[in-house]
Amino acid sequence: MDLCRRMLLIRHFEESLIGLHDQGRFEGHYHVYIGQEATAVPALSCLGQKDFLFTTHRNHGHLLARGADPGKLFAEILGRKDGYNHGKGGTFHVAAAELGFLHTSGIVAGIIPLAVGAAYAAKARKSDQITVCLIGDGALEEGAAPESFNIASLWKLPVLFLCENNGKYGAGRAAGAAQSATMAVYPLTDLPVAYKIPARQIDGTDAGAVHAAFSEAVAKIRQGEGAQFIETQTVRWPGSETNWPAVPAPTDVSLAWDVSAVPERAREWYRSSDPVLIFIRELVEKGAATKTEIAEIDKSARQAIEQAARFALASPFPGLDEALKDVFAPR
Amino acid sequence: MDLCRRMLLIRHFEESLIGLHDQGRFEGHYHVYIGQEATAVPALSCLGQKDFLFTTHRNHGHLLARGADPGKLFAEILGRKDGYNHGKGGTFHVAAAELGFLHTSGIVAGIIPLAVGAAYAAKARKSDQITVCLIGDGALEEGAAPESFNIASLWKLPVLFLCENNGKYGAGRAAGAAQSATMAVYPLTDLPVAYKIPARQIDGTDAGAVHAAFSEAVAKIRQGEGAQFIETQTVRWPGSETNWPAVPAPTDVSLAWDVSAVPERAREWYRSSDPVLIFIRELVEKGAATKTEIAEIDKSARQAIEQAARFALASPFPGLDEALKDVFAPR
Amino acid sequence: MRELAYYEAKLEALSEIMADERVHLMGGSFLSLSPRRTLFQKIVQRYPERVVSPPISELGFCGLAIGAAMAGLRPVVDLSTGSFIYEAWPQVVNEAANAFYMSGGQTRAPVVFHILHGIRGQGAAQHSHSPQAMLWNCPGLEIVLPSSPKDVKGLLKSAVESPNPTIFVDHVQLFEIRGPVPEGDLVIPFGQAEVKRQGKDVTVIATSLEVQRSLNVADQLAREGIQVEVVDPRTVAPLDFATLLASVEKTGRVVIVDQCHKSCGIAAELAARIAEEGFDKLKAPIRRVTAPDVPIPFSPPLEEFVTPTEPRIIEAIRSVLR
Amino acid sequence: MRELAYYEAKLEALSEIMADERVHLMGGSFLSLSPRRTLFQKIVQRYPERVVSPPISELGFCGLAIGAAMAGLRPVVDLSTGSFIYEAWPQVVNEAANAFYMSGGQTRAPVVFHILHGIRGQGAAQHSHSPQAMLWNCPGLEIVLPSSPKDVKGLLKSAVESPNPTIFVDHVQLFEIRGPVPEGDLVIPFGQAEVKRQGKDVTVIATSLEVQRSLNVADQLAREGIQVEVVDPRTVAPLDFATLLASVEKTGRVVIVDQCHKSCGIAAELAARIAEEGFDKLKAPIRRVTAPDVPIPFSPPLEEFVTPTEPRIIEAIRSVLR
Ligand SMILES: Cc1ncc(C[n+]2csc(CCOP(=O)(O)OP(=O)(O)O)c2C)c(N)n1
Ligand SMILES: Cc1ncc(C[n+]2csc(CCOP(=O)(O)OP(=O)(O)O)c2C)c(N)n1
Ligand SMILES: [Mg+2]
Ligand SMILES: [Mg+2]
Repeated sequence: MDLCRRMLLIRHFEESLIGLHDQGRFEGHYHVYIGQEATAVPALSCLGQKDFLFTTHRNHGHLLARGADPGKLFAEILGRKDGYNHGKGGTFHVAAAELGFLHTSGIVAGIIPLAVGAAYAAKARKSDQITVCLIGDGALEEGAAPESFNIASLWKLPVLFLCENNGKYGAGRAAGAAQSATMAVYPLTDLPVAYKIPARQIDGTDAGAVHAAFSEAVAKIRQGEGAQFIETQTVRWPGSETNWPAVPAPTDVSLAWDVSAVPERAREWYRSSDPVLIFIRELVEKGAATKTEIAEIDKSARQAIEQAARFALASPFPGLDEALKDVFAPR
Repeated sequence: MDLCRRMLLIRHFEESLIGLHDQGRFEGHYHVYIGQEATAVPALSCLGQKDFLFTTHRNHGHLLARGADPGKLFAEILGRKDGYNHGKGGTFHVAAAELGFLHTSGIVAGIIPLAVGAAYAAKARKSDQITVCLIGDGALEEGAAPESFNIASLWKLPVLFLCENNGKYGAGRAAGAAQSATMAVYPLTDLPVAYKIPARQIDGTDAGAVHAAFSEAVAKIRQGEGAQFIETQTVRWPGSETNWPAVPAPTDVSLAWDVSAVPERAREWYRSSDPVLIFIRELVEKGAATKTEIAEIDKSARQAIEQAARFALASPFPGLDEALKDVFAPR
Repeated sequence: MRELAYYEAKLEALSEIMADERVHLMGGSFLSLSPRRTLFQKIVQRYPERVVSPPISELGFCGLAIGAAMAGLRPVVDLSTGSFIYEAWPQVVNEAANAFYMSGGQTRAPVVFHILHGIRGQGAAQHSHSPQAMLWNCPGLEIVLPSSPKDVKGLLKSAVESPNPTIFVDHVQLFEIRGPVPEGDLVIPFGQAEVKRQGKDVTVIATSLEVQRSLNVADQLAREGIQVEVVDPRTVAPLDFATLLASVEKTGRVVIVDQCHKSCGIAAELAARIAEEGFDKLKAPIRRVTAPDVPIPFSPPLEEFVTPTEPRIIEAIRSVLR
Repeated sequence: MRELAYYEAKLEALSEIMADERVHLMGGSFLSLSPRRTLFQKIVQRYPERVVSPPISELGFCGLAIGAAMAGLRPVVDLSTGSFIYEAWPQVVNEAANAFYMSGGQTRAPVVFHILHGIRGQGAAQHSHSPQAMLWNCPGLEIVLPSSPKDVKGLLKSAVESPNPTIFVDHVQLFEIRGPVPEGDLVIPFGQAEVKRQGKDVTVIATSLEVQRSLNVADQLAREGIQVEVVDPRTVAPLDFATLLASVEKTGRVVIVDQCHKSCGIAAELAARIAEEGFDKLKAPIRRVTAPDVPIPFSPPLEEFVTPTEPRIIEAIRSVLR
């Protein structure tokens, strides 16, 4: 139930964010997490409070899944004072140390060595903290990935590589290039396996399967078995087909049973690949929740997001002196 | 027979070079090819005249195997005017375009993307040139290697990766660190194979096996099958145990049958792992040459090297104006 | 003369260089991710075999381009955001830049690296870099900074003809600027600065987008009777220092404007060189208007605060006129 | 005060910093590949769990060190040859340098990167780099350049205490130099330049090995009655510009000596800053003595020709005294 609420929170957050962008409330490139909710939410629920996480340009969903305040997240993306980083990081760089998110990089694969390093620190301190490294499939094309796999494997470091393979989307590539046009390793898990890192592929629309795989991997790491790799596979959300996200149809839980409100070209995805709608359908089919209960949850998530957006829009921009602050930490 | 002469030429060149270094004729770090002669000589004999080669800090043997003038090679390493690069490159950077060696890098793995690029150019021009990328086992630890394997595989480029695995030697590593302490991929061929590049491991002291494997790989590439990978394995020469090469016993063909002239601690290598002595022993055992004939070849190789060294020592240093020349090519 | 938008002139150059069979384009963001990017598809369609989309492996594909150049091609590589060239740093600064010299003049590496530098609008710390100063500290690279439709066309064509590795440093905020571009062939040689506007009171040396800002400032100050001379080096390696010095000689006052961080930036080198060779001509201290030594912040007002904007240029000009 | 060789003082600092459990050493060439390297084995033997030998994966292990620093350790990473930091460029300049700022002051990355820079003797083009100027163009990094036994000890200890990513730039040709080093704890704060020798005629600002060369030159010129003041910034980020300026004020003449290539090098920034803020004090043009804008050649006489040697420093001093 909590999983359901978190997934809907992410979905409404991102849809609302697209609205804010279209209204000109912020500029520049950004990336949304729509279509991957059933990875972050169940996966990160397997973690402990003190674990570390490193994420990427597609971080909003990860933060929210871990319990981030959507108001502070919006505020950051809008460049406001009350953002997680006082507006200095923005959409690509939301870091929230209190949630374990130490550093968020917009450089593809930039966090992989860092995550391995945090795992090294935890091991050196003999703590049982683990580190989760949240990357996209494209990150495996960067040399930083194999270099880091090598070290993580050799030194048996407590790091969990979570690779979200969202199909063929990649901002830097020619539109329409298929994934196989840029990666010779297939399946992707062959790469960590070459480095002797145990690796699994999971359907990223199946929250239960994701949860099971992660619980197991986390347990293994805590037992000292060293690095693990999990790939979750999702189908690209049709709203990400152009360079700027655009919502084909605002998500409503009723779409779980009837997608006729969705424009024809996007319908198939909402019918068979939307992890949030799939999850809801299953909850109801299993009898774990009624449609009314789901609608209630949805409503409260939606309201939380509306309130968060208002909070962010009311937050002032940081003072100009902030621009020159925090280049160096004081001794 | 020609193979035998080339191997001996390399051996005498390198031993003579160590002597020049010990006499203070040149300074700075350098790397010799002793113990790997049965890779370069048979392997490069499979190439055509117009093929490209890219090599590393351990290049001397590669150049000589391809027919480089040992006088110009010595002169380069001594920083003289008559060197292949007018003394501006030195031991790490001997390039000889006339032999297909376009660029030689002292940066571990630095040439891998370049070699893939030359192969790209050949393919774009629809020529049947192939490119050989000569690397050490350590180069696979750099991210440049997997990035390049990926592209070479995706684009089916005519490149032959020749990885000389000379055991545990690596200048940058703590003395005594075993290879397995820095590379989780084992066998090494698992890495190119993950990228769908056909790969083989060959005994690098077996000149015949090296030749056979290379002929086959070169033929496949010329037929358009794309990148191939060959690893040749050798045992580390005892003269490379410290940071600076030191000759345990000057090579004499008689060592092929009697190693008592070699100090105890180094004897085993000369008995069972020296590719030059193994090759000689086999030639004689097969009846392909007599001991006398071998001694003649050895003598002539030795003389050629002595003469080459004299040539280099007589060559002047370049004029100081050379220091400021050739930063930019003229239009 | 006909007028073109900057992106049109750039596209024209891109089309024209394709006539040379040796030219291969690698990467597809020459026109950025802006709405203009779709125009690039024309080139892709016309030359599908010579426009390739590499994996997200900058080190690998920049090295590939260098190797291909060594073997006879003329690759033009798009890295899109300037900081992505950091991923390829070892290949660019330690292989491409050294190849001709180390080989004793044997091996040329005529590759072009295209980057979009600078403060682009909410790029934040990681996507707002201007790597050209770091690259200028590395001998062996030619560095080109167009600032007008004419220059982008003529310099891009020149870059492809160069036998040396060349960094083509563009700025996305120039794309919609319009200006005269001669018809037909246009090749602007490297190492020729251009006095973009004559003036006798103060010399403003500016690069890339900051040339446009400086020209605007010159317009504004002209109304007050202050005559600003705007000089654009156009390429910093090679540098046409003579033209810069001649302007300093004329005005005796210098402001240098660029988007690199201040310490060891492009403006530092120009200032140092003028302080060395033009010392006697100076009537006032040299002033630099650059990004300060702080990472570029995301938040729009903070970002503007660290940008070399027109008010900051004006303030600096006034200070050297005092 | 006791005298130590530079390598001894450095080794002492390395031993002392290990008392802090958070310090991990990564890589083993802190004492270079010189014969002194074997002394490092003592540390390895005493703290085998905190001295690690990573694979040849600079990007990976520098990033690892940064991540470990973010998570609470104090890693000190040896990259040995200066140019090997290029392999880790994206991690150093785009992750470590930005972390504290981008996170709005949340995440510190107290990592130390140790490199051996400069012209070391037959390092040729790829192994003679001085990356410190490029790094100074990247805000967020502290940059340390010791030049004496005392400084290497006090600055290394300070580097490990720094909460910021720090580049520790050493030169192998300093290792055998001897000098006084106080017993016991010695921490030299960053941002404190040192006047290494007093003089009234000309200011020589030098870094790293060039400080020693400049001191030798000062000795020689003293015999002719020329009093050279030698100022060593010791750290360029942060920079103690006040001490530099005070010296310029005193002498009115400045020569700047360092091993970076000229364009956009350390000397460029120092010259530019003096030309901006110390203009009125200058009696002569500023002169720079640096490596010229050419890759470093292998051949010994050519290499010497491009090195900032004592004769070149003397020549520059004479030229500003004219
Ligand atoms: C080093 C680097 N190169 C290129 C880019 C441009 N870029 C931003 S997102 C992206 C695609 C990344 O794909 P993937 O890792 O699969 O993540 P996804 O966006 O699919 O979640 C690219 C190429 C970048 N940010 N960093
Ligand atoms: C990027 C980089 N890192 C480190 C070094 C230092 N180094 C020189 S040779 C070498 C070992 C290379 O091992 P391998 O590739 O197996 O070659 P081998 O010397 O065994 O032939 C190292 C680490 C370097 N030259 N370049
Ligand atoms: Mg993806
Ligand atoms: Mg090896």
